[in-house]
Amino acid sequence: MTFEPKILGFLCNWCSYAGADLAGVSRIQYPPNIRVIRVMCSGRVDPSFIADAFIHGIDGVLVLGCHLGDCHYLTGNYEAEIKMNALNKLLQLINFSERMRLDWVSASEGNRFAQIVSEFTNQIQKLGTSPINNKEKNSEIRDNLEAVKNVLEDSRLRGLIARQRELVNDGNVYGEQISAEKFENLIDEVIQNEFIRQKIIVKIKSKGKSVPTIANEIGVKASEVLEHIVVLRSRGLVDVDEINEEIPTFISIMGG
Amino acid sequence: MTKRPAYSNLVKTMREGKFLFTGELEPRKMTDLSSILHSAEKMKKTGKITAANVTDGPQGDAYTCSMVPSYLVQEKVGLEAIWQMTVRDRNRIALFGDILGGAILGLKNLLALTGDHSALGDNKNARPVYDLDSTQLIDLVSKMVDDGTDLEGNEIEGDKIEINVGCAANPNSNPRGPEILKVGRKVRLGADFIQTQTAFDIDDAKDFLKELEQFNVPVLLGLFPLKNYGIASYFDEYIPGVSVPKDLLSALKKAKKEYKEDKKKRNEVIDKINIEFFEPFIMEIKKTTKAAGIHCMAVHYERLFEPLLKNF
Amino acid sequence: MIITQQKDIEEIYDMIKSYSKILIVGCDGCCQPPRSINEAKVLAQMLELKARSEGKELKWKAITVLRQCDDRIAATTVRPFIEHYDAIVSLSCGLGVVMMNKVFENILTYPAQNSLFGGAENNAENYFAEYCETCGECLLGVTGGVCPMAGCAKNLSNGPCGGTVGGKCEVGGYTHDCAWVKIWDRLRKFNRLDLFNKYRPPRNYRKWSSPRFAEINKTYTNEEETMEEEK
Amino acid sequence: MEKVGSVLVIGGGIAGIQASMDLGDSGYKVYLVESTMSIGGVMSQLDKTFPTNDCAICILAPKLVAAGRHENINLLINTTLEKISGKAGNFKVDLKQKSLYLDQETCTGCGVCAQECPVEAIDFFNEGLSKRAAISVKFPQAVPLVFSINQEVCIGCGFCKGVCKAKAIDYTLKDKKTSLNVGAVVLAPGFDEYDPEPTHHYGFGKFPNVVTSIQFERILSASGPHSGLILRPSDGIIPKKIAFLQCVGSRDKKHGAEYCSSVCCMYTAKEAVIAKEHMPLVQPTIFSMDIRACGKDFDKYIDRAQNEYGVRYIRSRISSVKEISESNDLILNYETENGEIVEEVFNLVILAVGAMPNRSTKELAKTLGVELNEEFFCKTKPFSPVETSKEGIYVCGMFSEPKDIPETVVEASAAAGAVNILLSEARNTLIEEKKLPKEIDIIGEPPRIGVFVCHCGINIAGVVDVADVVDYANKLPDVAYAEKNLYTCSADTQTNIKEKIKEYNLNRVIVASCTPRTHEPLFQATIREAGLNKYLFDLANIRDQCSWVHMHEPKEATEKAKDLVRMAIAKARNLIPLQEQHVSVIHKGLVIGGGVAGMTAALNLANQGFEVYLVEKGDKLGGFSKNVYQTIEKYDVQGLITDLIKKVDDHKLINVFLNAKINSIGGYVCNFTTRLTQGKNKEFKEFQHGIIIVATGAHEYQPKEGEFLYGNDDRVILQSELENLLFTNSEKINGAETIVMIQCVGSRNEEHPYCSRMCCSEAIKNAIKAKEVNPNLNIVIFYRDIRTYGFKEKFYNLAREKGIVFIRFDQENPPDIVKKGSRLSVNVVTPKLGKISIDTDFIALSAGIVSNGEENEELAKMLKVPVNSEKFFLEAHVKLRPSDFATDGIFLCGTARGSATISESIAQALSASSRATTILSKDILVTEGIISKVNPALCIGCNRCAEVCNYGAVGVRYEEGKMISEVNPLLCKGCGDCAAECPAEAITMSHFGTSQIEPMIAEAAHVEFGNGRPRIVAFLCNWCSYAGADLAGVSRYQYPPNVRTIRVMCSGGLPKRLILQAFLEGADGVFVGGCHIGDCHYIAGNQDTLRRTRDIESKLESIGINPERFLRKWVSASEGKLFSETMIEFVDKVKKLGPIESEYKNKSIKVSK
Repeated sequence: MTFEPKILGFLCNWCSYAGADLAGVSRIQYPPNIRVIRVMCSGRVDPSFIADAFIHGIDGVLVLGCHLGDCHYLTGNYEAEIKMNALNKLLQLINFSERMRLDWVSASEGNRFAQIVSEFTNQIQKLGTSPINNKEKNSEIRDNLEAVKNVLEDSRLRGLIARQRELVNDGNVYGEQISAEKFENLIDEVIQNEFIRQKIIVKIKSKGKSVPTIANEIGVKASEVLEHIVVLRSRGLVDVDEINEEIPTFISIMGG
Repeated sequence: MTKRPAYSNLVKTMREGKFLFTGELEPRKMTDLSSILHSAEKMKKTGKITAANVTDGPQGDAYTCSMVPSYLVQEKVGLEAIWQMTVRDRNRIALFGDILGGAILGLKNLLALTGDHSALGDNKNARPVYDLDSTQLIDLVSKMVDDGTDLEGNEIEGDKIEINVGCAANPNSNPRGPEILKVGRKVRLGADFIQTQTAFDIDDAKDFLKELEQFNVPVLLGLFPLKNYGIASYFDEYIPGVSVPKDLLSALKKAKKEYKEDKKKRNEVIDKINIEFFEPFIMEIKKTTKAAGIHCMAVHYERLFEPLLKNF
Repeated sequence: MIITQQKDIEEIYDMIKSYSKILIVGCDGCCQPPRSINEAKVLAQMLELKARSEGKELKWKAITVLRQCDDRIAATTVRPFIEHYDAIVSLSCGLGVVMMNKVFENILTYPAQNSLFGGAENNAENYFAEYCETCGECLLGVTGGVCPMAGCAKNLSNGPCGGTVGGKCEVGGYTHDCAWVKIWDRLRKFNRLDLFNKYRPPRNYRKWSSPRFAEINKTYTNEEETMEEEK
Repeated sequence: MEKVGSVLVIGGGIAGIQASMDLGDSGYKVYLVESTMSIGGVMSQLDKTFPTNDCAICILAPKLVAAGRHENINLLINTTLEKISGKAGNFKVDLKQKSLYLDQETCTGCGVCAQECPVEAIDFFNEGLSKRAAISVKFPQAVPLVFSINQEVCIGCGFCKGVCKAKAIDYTLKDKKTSLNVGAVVLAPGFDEYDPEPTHHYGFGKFPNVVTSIQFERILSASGPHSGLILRPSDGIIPKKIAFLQCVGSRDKKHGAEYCSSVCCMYTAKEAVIAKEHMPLVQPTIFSMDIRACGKDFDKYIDRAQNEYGVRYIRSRISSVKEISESNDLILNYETENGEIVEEVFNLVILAVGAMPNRSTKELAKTLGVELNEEFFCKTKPFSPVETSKEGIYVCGMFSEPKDIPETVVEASAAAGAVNILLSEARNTLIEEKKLPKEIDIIGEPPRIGVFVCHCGINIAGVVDVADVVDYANKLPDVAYAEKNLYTCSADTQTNIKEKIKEYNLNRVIVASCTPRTHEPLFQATIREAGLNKYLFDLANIRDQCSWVHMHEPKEATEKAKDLVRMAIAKARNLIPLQEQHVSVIHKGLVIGGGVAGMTAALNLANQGFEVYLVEKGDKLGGFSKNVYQTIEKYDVQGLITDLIKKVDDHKLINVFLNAKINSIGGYVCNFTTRLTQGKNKEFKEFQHGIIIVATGAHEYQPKEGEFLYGNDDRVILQSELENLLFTNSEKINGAETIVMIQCVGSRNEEHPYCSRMCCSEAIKNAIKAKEVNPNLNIVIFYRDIRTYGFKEKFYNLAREKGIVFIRFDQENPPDIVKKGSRLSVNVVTPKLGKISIDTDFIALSAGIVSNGEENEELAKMLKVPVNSEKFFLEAHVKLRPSDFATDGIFLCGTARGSATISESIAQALSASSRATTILSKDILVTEGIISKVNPALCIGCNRCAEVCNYGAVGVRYEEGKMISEVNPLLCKGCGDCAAECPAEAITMSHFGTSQIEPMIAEAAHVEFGNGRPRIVAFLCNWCSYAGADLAGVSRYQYPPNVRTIRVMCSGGLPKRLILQAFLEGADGVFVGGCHIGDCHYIAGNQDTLRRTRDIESKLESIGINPERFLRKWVSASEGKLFSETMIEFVDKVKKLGPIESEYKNKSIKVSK
């Protein structure tokens, strides 16, 4: 029997949700796979919700907000754009980015809504179910998604994302404006590092491993892993497990 | 110092200047003294042994006393005994009583010794007496024999007792100074003869005897023939100040190894080794020193006397 | 000074097990190592902990006395505390314990120390050695200051015996110096070997056997005094 | 022009700190300018220091706190010199302070901002091996403990301002320019390590496993990136085989510089030894040319490294380093001594990088107008080592020449000595005496305690419910007032405390905040300003030893905080006011020894107006260097000596006593009494003085009869005799064709196991002079190591250019000399060239320096100071107090301390006189209040106290038939060891006595809240284990909250009774912490702890207590991790044993309090 993807949709109350209602009122049909959560504004959608959804086996997530400029809260959708952009970067690292899509639907665009939903459902259909759903070998993807979730919950990244617009447009505390592209590099660098660090923590949660073993498990140069281990130790998240012969092993210590 | 008359045959012979030998009998923890008498027989038979010491608790061990075996050796075997007495076990009253007893029994020679400390013996926790020291014992004997009184001057009834008293000297002591002065004291107090502990080094023995000449009292040099390698190594290792010459030691060891099974052959070889070492030794002492003789401590090794002393 | 060594705690505790209130008395006198109020408190604390571990409650008070072996001093210092306590534990040497029992008939004083010997302190090598036997007839004048009674295992007056090797005494496996060899060495240094050679007659052991007494500031009765004049 | 009584010190390293402390203590206002964020310099980055293996931060931190708190020293951090004008005695200087972007006064160093900062920047303190935030403090023990924003990396996101509760951050703060007017300037800018990166020297920067020595130092350090684990940068594995390459950037004209950096041989040996200690499986190998271990006890260190730690030395210089790409291991090929080429693989290579001039010094010199030499170091002359080319500007430390820490500290004090001459008349002019109100007499009053509980932003409040603690404190007896503050240490809270003291007329104050080690002096000063005696104060450490280490148990942490406050209150009830001792100073000095050192010291003191008694045992002044003509730099030594003698004889304030013999020296610092007899008829002299400088010198080694045929062939002469010939009648040399020199005669053997430091340069000086006298002379020098450290290396190269031949021999087969007709033949088996023999006309023996054995011992007994195994005098601390003795008031300089060159002796003499000036410059010497006191009535005269006191401050003595037992307040350091030892409890230790500690024990053992079992009572010594516990807090190492800590000055001051009292009060476990043996701040207090705790351990079993319930452990100030691990293990073990009553037979006994 054909695969029926489970799609999750976050619709902002003022535009996309109203657009969906209009599609209903005008009886425009679209596939039934989508389950909708109404949020007051697309800006409200916390990227870690989406990571959480994927962990629970959702095959595709759709986030719809008002067209830029129409937002009932003026800048909500701009924030959403920044957040989803960061999330997208992370999902690319674990090639999950096609399973998420951000788009704008105004209250009057009933059929645009239906058309987006059916387009997205077919796209996910073609993609097939999320790898997390096949029981045997989903440990790798589970670790990755857990890592993504942790990164998204990390205060450093959230802080930067929250201040990105203000710092790029209005300028920082010294009154200088940070170029968008410089900020983008900073975000990339933070995402890159934090993702590797979370992967390390997840890999050594149960059993202590040595730096070379971690390195080839997560495919990162051993010297880089060591630098990350140093940072994680200074934050009290990782510590030495034991030293046999000349190979020290590290293990994550919960709760710092 | 007045020269006491020679009551004992030993002292008489010494004063005649005849080079003589004395043996040593060690009554152990035993009631049957026949082995002691048997050894005394053997010594008598050689005709070379003038007298034999009878030990009194050697190494501080609790053995049969010296007086009774001495008396039996003199009575039953006719060999004059040198009756040893230590100050370790008896206070001055007991010493006085024993000396009188021994004299009455006809014992003529008494060797006054301090005696090894009870802590070294087989009754370590005994309380040592040491009321007198060996010098003071000689003083007691002198008063008894010469003055006929005890230490406090109380008269002894009956005719005077006739005993010659000797003392010990240690050729291996270093520093040697105190040893010489001590012997001097004992001679001043009336010692008639001196018997030295075992010596193995000929030159050492010779110059010790040289130093004792100043007291012009007969000196018997102590020698200790080695019955087997066991005794030899024990002596070398455990009796401090005494070291058995290396070649003698290795010869005995070789003998023990080669003649492991044949006991008789082994004893012969050992006797030969002993004779080869001690005979020239005695010859040289006799020839080059004023020693009055040799105190040969062949304890339980009496069979050696015959071959060893045959040309003396 | 009297050298003492503390008994094992179990032994001390066994002595006072049956009492519930004890007085612990230190002594500031000659005993070494010092046994004053600090040591008294430490011992008391240990006894209290021991009692507690045996399921009993022990009350104590720690005081110290200038010299427990002096009856007047002991009496005046300790008497005020006696009636509140069932027994006394004394940290002084044997002399103190005997005096306390003598002065306070109706309370028992238990010894916390084993008195070893009258000794002197060699601070550099921090050990104590017995240099005087209180034999009553001092020979130190003729032995160059080395006591043969305390130093020689056989207390010889005209040493050395045959058992000395390399200047060491046979007793104790040739570890301690032979007193007489030391005497000879020291007299030789001041060339007074004449003293070494002198013969010392048998000793008067009455002076060295207890019980011994010495009368101090004797008060003459007038009869004795007249008797003296006639003699 | 009137002189200004203040000094500008540039550079906050150990040199700058020492100079500032000396000047501050001698009555000058000091402005200490530091370009980075905290004083401490390179030394703060070191893990351990040679030759004592002391942990660097353990010995440096107390000095940083003292400098930071010194009332006469102003710290100007992040500041550089812009412009200077005027001349000596009156300079005008313009300074620029780069903005910190926060106000230095209000920032309390709580560190919350660093946790929130999203930026990750390279941490240069850890040499790039770890990251830190944009807003940071340089290192945990930084002084001043102030954060700052690093402009290059900060993105200006504003997070930090958001979380900073002290409202200290202000992004608008601009750079500040200030201008000062000072009397003198002392330069101590330090140095930079040679940077092998630009040229990828030995593959540095390309191969990850090639690191510099300073990076390896951070890897070794317990507070470094890997907290002491030695991990390879490429894969985080412990490198089994590590190679040290010496002379990287030194003694190399192509890379770096021609001179020798003097310190690398020694710090490499230390790093190898410490690496071996941390990880026994590590096998260190050192590739070096010469091993230059020429300081005191350095050779012994190298021998121990080789024999005890198995460090392998290979004498060859590596040309290049190749890498095996997969394993990142490194291939070194080298030529062994006998010419064989060997290739060996190593897992890690460490480059012993040399010392280069600090990059900022080039334009600093330009702005100051100070001349530099061709190596861009500061130009100085041998006889005036601390003077620059400009009058009034002095230099010390690495900036004049590469040198190690003891010499740097000596030069720092010497620079202060030089300033003393210039500005002595302007002394005390700029020092404002703090006007303090009269002390309120509180004797007899019932205690009225004020309690101030601190939030410390969220550091405490984040875990401990501060309000709850305040309510609890309010309800305790004797507490008159309690409140909570956001930051108790901030300036406004100080004024608030003073007001509350007046308002509630408090007579005791308790603050519950962070560690007393850094903040107690601040609060003591505050309550003193409110009229309360400063010792009526105690501090409960509820941050570093409570909130920071129990972050996940807020309930228990709050309960613990309440307990700690209750304990502090229990102590406060028994605190009594203590008066500091005031002693008047006799402004005269005694200098023993009339050599170059003695004369220089005497002149320095006299030129400041202090009368000096100069005592010389010989019949004329001049000392050991009389028979030296020139220094290696060709400066005339004879001229120096005659000039010094003339100055001394003419100076009216110097009384010289020739052929005098000292009979006795009595008294103590500030008034010594010396009795001496002088001349043939033994005239008796006696005089009083305040300080003593020992400069008794040493003498040349006299070879034994026949050693190298000396004495039985007159062609075998000493170097000094050769120098005499060369300079007076050199014709004798003209006839000669060859001269052979033999080094290390009488040095570096069993009898004298040390290097005499100056014989190599003496030999080379004579060789060069001989070549000048007779160019076709051929000269051969047989050496074991050529130790021409510092700039003397240039003369070693010059000698080789002049054709002088250097041949190495080793200790096992020294040269053997045989008479051969009219000439002498020298034959040697050398490791490199095998057996060779050379005929020669003269043999010059380089005899070393030997101490004046018995004379030193005799003088040492009089002064009650120690001598080392070679009978040289032993200084107070080989690293940081090289010119002082442990006993106050007595100082040391010259070859009496150990062999030294003439310029080093001069520097040491100036240093000793500067140290002495810190006492002579005062009329009244004030001593610490915390000392012991003896009640003579209780003393039983057993003198146990004298045996445990390391300072000779207490003891029993007889005077005029009376037994006197007292503590000398001037010498007592307040460790409390005598009070703990006294059998009669006649000695009481003030402030930490039994009457103060005992009530704390009762409260510590009392379990008031919930089931806080097992309860551990811990006694920690203030200097090491308490500091270790604090570091555990700073690094957030968690451990269970069952521990209640009681701080004592020294574990040796803890009597047995208090340990047993803890058990009696119901503690389930007792812990005693102390310093490692040898590290004790009071020299050997922990030896007594060892004895007492062993005695208790042996008796615990018999009194029914499981010995596992007692633990004694040595924890150093840098072992935070070790402290937390020990606590976790101990609490776990005691938990398994169960409550202490569980071991009682009859369970009914409840431990009632």
